[in-house]
Amino acid sequence: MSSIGLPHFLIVGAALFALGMVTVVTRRNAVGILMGVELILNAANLNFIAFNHFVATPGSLAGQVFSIFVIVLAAAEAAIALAIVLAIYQTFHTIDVQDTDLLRQ
Amino acid sequence: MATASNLRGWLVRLAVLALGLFGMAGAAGLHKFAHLGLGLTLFLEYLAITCVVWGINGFVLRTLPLRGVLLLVFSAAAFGVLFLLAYFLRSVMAPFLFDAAGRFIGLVHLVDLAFYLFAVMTIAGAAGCAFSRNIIYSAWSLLFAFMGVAGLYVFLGADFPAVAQVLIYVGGILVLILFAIMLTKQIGGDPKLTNAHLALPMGAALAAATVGTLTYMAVMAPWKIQAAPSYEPVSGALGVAFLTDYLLPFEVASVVLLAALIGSVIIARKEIKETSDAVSP
Amino acid sequence: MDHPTTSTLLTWMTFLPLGGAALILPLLLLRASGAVTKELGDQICRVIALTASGLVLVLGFVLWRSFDPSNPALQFVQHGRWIPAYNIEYFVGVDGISITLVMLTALVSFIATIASMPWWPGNTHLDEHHFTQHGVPGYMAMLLILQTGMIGVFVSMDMFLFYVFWEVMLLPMYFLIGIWGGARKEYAAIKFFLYTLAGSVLMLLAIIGLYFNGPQELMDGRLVHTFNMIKMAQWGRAGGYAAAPLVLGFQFVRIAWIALFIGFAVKIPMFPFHTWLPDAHVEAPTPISVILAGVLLKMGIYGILRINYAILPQATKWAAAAMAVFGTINIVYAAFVCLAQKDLKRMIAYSSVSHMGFCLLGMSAFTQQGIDGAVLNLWTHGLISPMLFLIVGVIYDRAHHRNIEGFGGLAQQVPEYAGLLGLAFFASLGLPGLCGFVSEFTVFLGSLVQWQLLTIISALSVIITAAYYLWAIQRMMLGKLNPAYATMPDVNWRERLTLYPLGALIIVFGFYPKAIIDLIEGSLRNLILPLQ
Amino acid sequence: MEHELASQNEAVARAIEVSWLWLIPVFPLLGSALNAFLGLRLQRAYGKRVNHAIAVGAMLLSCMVAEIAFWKMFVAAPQDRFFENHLWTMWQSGSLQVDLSFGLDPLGMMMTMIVTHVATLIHVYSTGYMADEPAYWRFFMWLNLFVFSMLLLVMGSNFVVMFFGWEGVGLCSYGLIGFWYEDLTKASAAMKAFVVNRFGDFGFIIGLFILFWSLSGVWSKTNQYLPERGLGSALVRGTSPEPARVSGSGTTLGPTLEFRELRNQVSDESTGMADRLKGMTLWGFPVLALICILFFVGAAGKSAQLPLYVWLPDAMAGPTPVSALIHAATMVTAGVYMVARLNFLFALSPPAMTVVAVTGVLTALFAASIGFFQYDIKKVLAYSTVSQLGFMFIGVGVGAYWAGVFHLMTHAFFKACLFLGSGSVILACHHEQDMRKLGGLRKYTPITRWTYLAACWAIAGFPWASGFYSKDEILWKAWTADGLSAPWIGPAIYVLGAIAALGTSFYMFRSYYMTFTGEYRGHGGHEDKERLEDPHAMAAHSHADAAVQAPSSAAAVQQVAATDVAHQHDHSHSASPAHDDHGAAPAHDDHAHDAHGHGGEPHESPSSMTYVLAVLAFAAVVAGFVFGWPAAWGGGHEPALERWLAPSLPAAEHVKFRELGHGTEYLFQFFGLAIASLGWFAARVLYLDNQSTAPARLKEMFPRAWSVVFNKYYVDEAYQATVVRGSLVLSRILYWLDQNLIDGIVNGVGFVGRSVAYVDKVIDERFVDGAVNGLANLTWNSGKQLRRLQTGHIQSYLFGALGGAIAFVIIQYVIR
Repeated sequence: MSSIGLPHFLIVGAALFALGMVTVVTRRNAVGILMGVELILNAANLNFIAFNHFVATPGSLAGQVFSIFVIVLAAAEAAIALAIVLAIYQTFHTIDVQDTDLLRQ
Repeated sequence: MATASNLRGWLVRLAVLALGLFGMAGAAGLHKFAHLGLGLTLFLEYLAITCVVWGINGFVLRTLPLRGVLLLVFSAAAFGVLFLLAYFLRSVMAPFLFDAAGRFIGLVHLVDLAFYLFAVMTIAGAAGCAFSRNIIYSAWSLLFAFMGVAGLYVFLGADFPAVAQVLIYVGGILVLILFAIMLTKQIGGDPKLTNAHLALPMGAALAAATVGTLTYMAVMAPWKIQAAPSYEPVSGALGVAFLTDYLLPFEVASVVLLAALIGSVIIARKEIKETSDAVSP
Repeated sequence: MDHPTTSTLLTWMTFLPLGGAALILPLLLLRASGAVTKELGDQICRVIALTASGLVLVLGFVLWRSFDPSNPALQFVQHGRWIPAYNIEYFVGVDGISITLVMLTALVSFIATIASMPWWPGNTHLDEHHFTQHGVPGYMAMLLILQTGMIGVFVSMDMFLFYVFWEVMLLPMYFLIGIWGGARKEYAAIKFFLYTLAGSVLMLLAIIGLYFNGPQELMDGRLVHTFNMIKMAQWGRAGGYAAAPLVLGFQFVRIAWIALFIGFAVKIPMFPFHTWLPDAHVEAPTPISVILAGVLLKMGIYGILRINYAILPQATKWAAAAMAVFGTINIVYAAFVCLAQKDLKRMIAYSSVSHMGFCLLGMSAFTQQGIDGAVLNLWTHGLISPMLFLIVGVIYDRAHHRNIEGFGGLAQQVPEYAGLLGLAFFASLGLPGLCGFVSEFTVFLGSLVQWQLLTIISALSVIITAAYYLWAIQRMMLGKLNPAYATMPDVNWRERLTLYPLGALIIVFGFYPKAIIDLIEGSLRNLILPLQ
Repeated sequence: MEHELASQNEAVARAIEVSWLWLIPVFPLLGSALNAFLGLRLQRAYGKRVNHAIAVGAMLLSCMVAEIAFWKMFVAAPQDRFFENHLWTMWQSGSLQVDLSFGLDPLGMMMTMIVTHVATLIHVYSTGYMADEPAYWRFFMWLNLFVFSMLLLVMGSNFVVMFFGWEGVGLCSYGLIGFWYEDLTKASAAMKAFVVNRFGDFGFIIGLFILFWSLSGVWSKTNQYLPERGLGSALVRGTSPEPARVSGSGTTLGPTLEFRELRNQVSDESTGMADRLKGMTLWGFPVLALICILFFVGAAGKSAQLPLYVWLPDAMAGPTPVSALIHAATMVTAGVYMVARLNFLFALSPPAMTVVAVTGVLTALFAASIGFFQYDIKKVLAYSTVSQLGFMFIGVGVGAYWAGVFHLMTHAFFKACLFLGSGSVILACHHEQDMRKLGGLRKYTPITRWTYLAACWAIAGFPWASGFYSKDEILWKAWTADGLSAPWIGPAIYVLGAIAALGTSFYMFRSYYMTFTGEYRGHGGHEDKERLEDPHAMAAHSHADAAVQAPSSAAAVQQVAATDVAHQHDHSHSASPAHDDHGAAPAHDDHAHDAHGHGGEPHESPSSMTYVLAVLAFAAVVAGFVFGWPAAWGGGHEPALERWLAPSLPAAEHVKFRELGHGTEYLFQFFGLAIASLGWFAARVLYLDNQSTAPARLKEMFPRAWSVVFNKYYVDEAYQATVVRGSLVLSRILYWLDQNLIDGIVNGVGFVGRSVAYVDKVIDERFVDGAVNGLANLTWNSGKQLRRLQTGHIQSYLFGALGGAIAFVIIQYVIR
């Protein structure tokens, strides 16, 4: 019997989440931020599936279903976000989020 | 630079080097099988090592003026060191080493090893994505992160999500991202420009805090682990589930996808138009 | 303890430099207000410093002449209440152990002050390269405060006062190295400071321990402990400290002895604690090196004699062998290290380490000759090493580097300088007829009885000493003249004023060291009497 | 019985205070001081004659005083021949009392006479030899200072004054060997001499200390020192006892450094000091043997015995008068003098005597064998000096003290004559020292030739010349010696010594024939071939060239004619033609060197040198039978010198010699003659007129052996590889440790301290100051902070949000 249990996966997920968060918070590049988001989503997925595997009652697939949905939404989000990035790039001729702070005025 | 003379020199050195190596092995063999006397063996070894030192001296440690007495002394020292080392390894360290290796191998399951492999791959990929100075590298390390996660899915008996992960993330999103990077033509260039950071230390601190906290929770929380996790393939069951219990979300998701499709196309078109009439006048 | 005469001489010697420093402060105000130009202010500061240390030198001469060698007890004693709450006194006096060091301090400080003057008879303009072009008032003030601290350490007979002066002397030194020093001055100053501070912290602990385990006396109706070193010494000789409670399971006397010894060993400096010295010397400006080598190193030995020997004789006996071994290590190790030096000043610094080892070795034998030689070595080394460092300063002012290999053949370009350098080097390698030999001879003679092997090993080091000094001479002075220095000027008058007196004294005390030994012998005999 | 009484009388020496002895050394000191401080100015102002006037004048004065002292001693009765002159007590520490005082006894008197007179002669000689030396004043300054130190050495009435001189002569020889210091090889030769001598001084000092303490106490089995009642004080060790013990003969016992008091304590049986010392052991050795051997180490350093002889041959780098004065006549004999001076100690310890004698004979043989094949004439003489010193040590070692001292005296004469002769030759041939480029000087330099021949005659030991008497006396005493630790050692020493004597005679006449007979081979290109086949000749030659160019480059510094000095520099590495225009160069004031101007012809030296040569040659011939007429040759009493020295050598009575008849002595003297003639004959056959090809053939026959001997058995190389390199490497290692290990630890500690301080500072600023200022600035700051939060960057908002969340979680669940 393998000694790998739930905590291991949760820890991996936590690491993924944290790194993604770092990416989101500290990148100045919009695409970079997008990558961070993807990482975070992956972390979430991992947790879903892990819990589904270890905790949920046998036979229930809720976690995996959720992970599928997340993947789908992630795809959509990626498509939109990248389109937006391109638009931003067209208007500001940069994708550095520091320089695109219209929200301040 | 390899004129004939020092070419010959090298060849001689090489020959002597080989001779020395053979000599070492041969002396050891003689001692083991032909029961050569220990003293004689050591002497032969010393000679052999002298040859080796002289040979090596031609290639690596050129700075030492190893010749004459100095050579003998030096190789004697080397011999002594090697001898001590060998003795140490054989009679002192060896039992511990073997024992430790045995225990270690006994401890590790192959499965766990694979798990750790994937986990490391994932986290390393994520870290690369987070901290790389060049966004291209970030993208590529993202790939590793995705693959690793897919691998982990497999461990959790989730075959379909694993496949979906590979197809959609790696095949779709990552490609998209790369496209975006290229389109915003910030490839290569000055890494600082392509992928600068902002308050990285604070971010890292935050991440550390997060990891700490979550790990703490993960370890400390009293999860109600169920008895026997199942490893059957789940694709079929998933399909059934989508069409029965989760039908509504399934439809909504498809609508969302459609909207996203249209939206992105529109944004893209607008952008194209802008550039075009930016060019036209 | 009888106090034959009460006299204010020592107080004058101690605080006269401080007064000079105090005179400099209003001058700063004047200068700030623009009433006095910078140049004039600097000149006034220099004159003040010269006058103050000159007066101290005169007083030192008076002290020497009016000191009674036949009386081993304290002389020129002055008592005053300072902090009655803890029975801390202002209590100064000199005996045979400290008289020579007080004189030495006066002499060396005066010479150092001369050496820090950018002008001298025979040149009309200030030399621009001199290091005291900036911050002259600060420099002079620091120099004077340092002098006060040094003399205070030697004359104070109250342990608290002793410690205060010890620390007072520390700070100016730190600034003098850290501000007016060379390239790595901050590093050197920090190192010096940390080392000495660490040492003096241990010392403070030990002193407090000695205070609370020490004798008590009735003062205005209550029993109080005392910091009076004389009373503590009597108490210690009577074995009073043996009754003290154990510290961490060790005898108190041994712990206290070790703590004090480390505190002083840093100053000597003794083998494991010596590495601050080369850096400090290399970075310090010449006059500071002169004071550092001439006086500060002597305080370690002085403290050991004054406190460890006098107050903790039993522990001293217990630790004699260790002292001898460390002394030998100092001598031989530092001599060998000298052989490897490229930087002239660093070499001389290490040679100081080596020579202070003689003191340790001689002291640890508990023979009359050994301890006489040790204290005499303080004096002779106090004459020789300042001369050596002045010599280095001369060459550094001209060549702006100290790399021994960088010279060559200077003897024909600067013969007078070569002669003086030869004198100093040969004095330091113990040539008979120069005072270095006398102390070495006496130390070895005294220590051979107790430590035959160690003495022989140490005596072998005289060969190494000769080797590195002569090798340095050969590389610097002999051979073909290095064309880079074909126009090097010879010794100028300021340097003559500093070098010739030292050279003359070195020769004089080479042939008549009796003048010193007679002063110290009585007190030292009483000091080692309980150690037999 | 009456013999016993006599020894009693002699054993206790009473001193007579002679208040003017200090004048003897003080004149050279004054001369040296004058030349040191004013020399350069005087030389510039009034020319060189002022300098040598000062120096030679000082020497003449001190000679005069010495002669007066000698006369005073000569007329005094034997037991009154102990003069002392106590100047002042240098220092006194406990039982150690060091006086600056001079003492003269017959031995010291003899040495003083030799030193002053030979030195005066050599001063005169130097005025000619060094005439074209720019740093003339410096030369005479050093020379005078040397005489002063040497007089301290021989006249010192205690060990310390002797040691002052001992190191002083070392210093002066350092300054004089390195006199032409522009040449680094010479400078390093000087350094070598000083450092090697330091080994000897180390032995001297340690032996002195052990002796000092042994006089006042005993060493226990565990090497603990126990003061003895009445000798040392147990109260404070090293202080003098309250009631000092006094022997029956009125001698005060106890620690002393004075030779005379020591001699009285030891050689007077009634004191029992000798038996005390004999009984003592330290580290299991008999203390006496230890002391004497340590003293002998000092002597071996100064007198260039095995294994410390290496410095002497290199010392030939100095000017030739220096080699004659310091490295032949006076300084190198100091060791012999010391052993003779301490005869009463050495006589008590057969092992020590054996060590001395055996070392002496081995050195004699060794050095002679090296002397065979040297080509540099000064090197030949140097090795011959080492060998002769070996003979002296045989003498003092076997107990024939007077014989050793006698050989010292005769050697001073003939070796000084030889060196000065070689100097004259070198000058004649324009600083050529390689004997293969000399030769045929017979007709050019007759006076030098005859004096050199006479000196060779003396050193080889032909009858009527001094060497015969001294050397044969020594060997005869060695044969009959009975005081050594084994009876067979004496004869063995005799045999080896005889071989060494044969060698002496051979190489001396070899040098004579190579130098003075045949044709002058000075210039002409053919010697280049020789150089190629023999690198050492090259070395020797460049050596000689360096000797030429050194003074001229000094001239370059001091004088204006820099241009053609530089011109000499170009040439001076090529063969002798360069030396001609060197001679002609106006950079030298030709005081005695007009002969230099003519072409390559050798020329006789100026009269100031030839007269000196003549005087010394005369002394070398007659000194022998004047002072050492053997008792066996009739006359009815033992030799004059032996009688003269008797009061100084109380141990002479106690050393036993086997009684052999006069016949045997005649036989051995004949042996000596035969040996000398054999050596002479061999040299004549091989080297007369440089005709014979035998030497070359021999060389080819045994090339390896020849090169080993020619290269001096590679002793220098061995020392270089082991001692010098070893200590250098060790020093590097230690310095590395110092910098990296110890300092590393220190820096680590310092770093920790600094970081702690930093944390401290942060805490201070954040909390302490914060508390102070906080209240005041709270509202204002909070407003500002809040406004700053409004950045408009989603990321910072996100950051805040996530941070808040984490903080919340932590507070809620983790800390709880």
